Amino acid sequence: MKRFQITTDPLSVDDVTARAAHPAAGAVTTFVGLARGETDGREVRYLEYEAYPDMAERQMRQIGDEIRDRWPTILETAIVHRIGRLQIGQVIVVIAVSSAHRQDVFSATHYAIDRLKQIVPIWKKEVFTDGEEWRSEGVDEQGHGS
Amino acid sequence: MKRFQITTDPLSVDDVTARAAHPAAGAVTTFVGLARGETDGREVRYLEYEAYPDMAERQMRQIGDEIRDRWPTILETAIVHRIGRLQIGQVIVVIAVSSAHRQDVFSATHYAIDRLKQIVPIWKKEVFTDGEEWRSEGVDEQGHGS
Amino acid sequence: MGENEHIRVRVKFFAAPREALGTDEMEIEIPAGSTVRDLIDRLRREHPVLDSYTRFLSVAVNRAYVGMGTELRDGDVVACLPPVGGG
Amino acid sequence: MGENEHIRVRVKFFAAPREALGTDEMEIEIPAGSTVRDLIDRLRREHPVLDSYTRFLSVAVNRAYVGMGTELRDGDVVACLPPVGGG
Repeated sequence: MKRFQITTDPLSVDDVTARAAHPAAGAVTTFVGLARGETDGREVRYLEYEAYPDMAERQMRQIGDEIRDRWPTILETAIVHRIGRLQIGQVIVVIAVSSAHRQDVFSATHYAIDRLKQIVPIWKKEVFTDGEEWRSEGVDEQGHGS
Repeated sequence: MKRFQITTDPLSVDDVTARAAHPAAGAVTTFVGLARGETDGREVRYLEYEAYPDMAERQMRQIGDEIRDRWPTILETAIVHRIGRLQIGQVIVVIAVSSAHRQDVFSATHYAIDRLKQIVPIWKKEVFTDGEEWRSEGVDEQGHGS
Repeated sequence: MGENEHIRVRVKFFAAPREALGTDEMEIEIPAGSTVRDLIDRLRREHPVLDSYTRFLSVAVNRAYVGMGTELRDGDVVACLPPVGGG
Repeated sequence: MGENEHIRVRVKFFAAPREALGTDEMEIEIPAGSTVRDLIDRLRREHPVLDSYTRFLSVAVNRAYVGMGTELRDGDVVACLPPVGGG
């Protein structure tokens, strides 16, 4: 079971939680990203995700390393991101972070999703009833900051 | 599907995530508590959880209300806690909090588990090879603070 | 109510005090006007084994936490709650 | 290496620029000693459709982000990465 993976298969939170398993773990936090049916008041029909899989998995592994450096209490990190066509309500990404106790798991999981949106080569296209658009947080299709 | 529940059945993170579903949700954070095999260096054989179920579900619902008051962006909260005998590594509790975006879900989920440990009538007994002990965070069996 | 009237309450026990007592519930008749504190004092007198647990005890009446001065009413369900340990 | 020596690199495209270009990969021969910037400038000249995407482009060589001044070597895999949008 890979701890960092790009996949076209549907995701399960239980599955990714299990990938962050550790004999000493007492607390796991997960972040689950879901496909939303609306952007800026516009109805989204479905999403298309694309990745550079080899590099994406390498970058997700780096996020795991960064977390271990920042929060030595963290035992394991697992990140699985789905690509391909995603229907509204489906799970896009699951991140799981385990630790003996709960103190650092929330900060570490928050950090993981923020970093994923910065450094992991994955792209999202929103498909509307009347067009489509590649989306990045803070930068629109033409590359202009928003 | 109850959003706040005490159960003797095994827990699924996917199931509790689904209980916090909302049409506008784009982010769900979960907290998963696992039975640990060790306390203060002593080996734990298994755990026994006991609850006052009616009141526990009511208190968990109150935590959901408190979260909505504190973080108006939160859409739904679900909390399911297992009772009875739990083997090491099994899931004790799952909390799921949903929102349109990720900004407040981590704080709200952290708040939920902290509050659960304060105000929800559930008790844990650790069973060792050579004895057993009721455990509360910060107070031992005889009620002395630690 | 007259001076000699009594009410009946149901008392629930959990965890360590439940085990010490050997029962999870009892029916008790107490004078009308009794408070939670009166009830707890009576329980301690009649069941000295409860003594070591009462210091950190919280009490709920009809599933809501209450203070020790709360006056009890006929039919109340009183829960004796040792420090909780969920999660 | 002599002045006229060339190296071959594989260039990968994703998302909007991939769609604009109509292909996700090409092999390109460039002079030895070329940097990432030299390669991107060459691509812009030969494929003006890429122009609007290059401003915010990041580049990875062999799956690691690199700066524009990085010198390319024969066999490198160069990925042109528009702003990412995972999660």
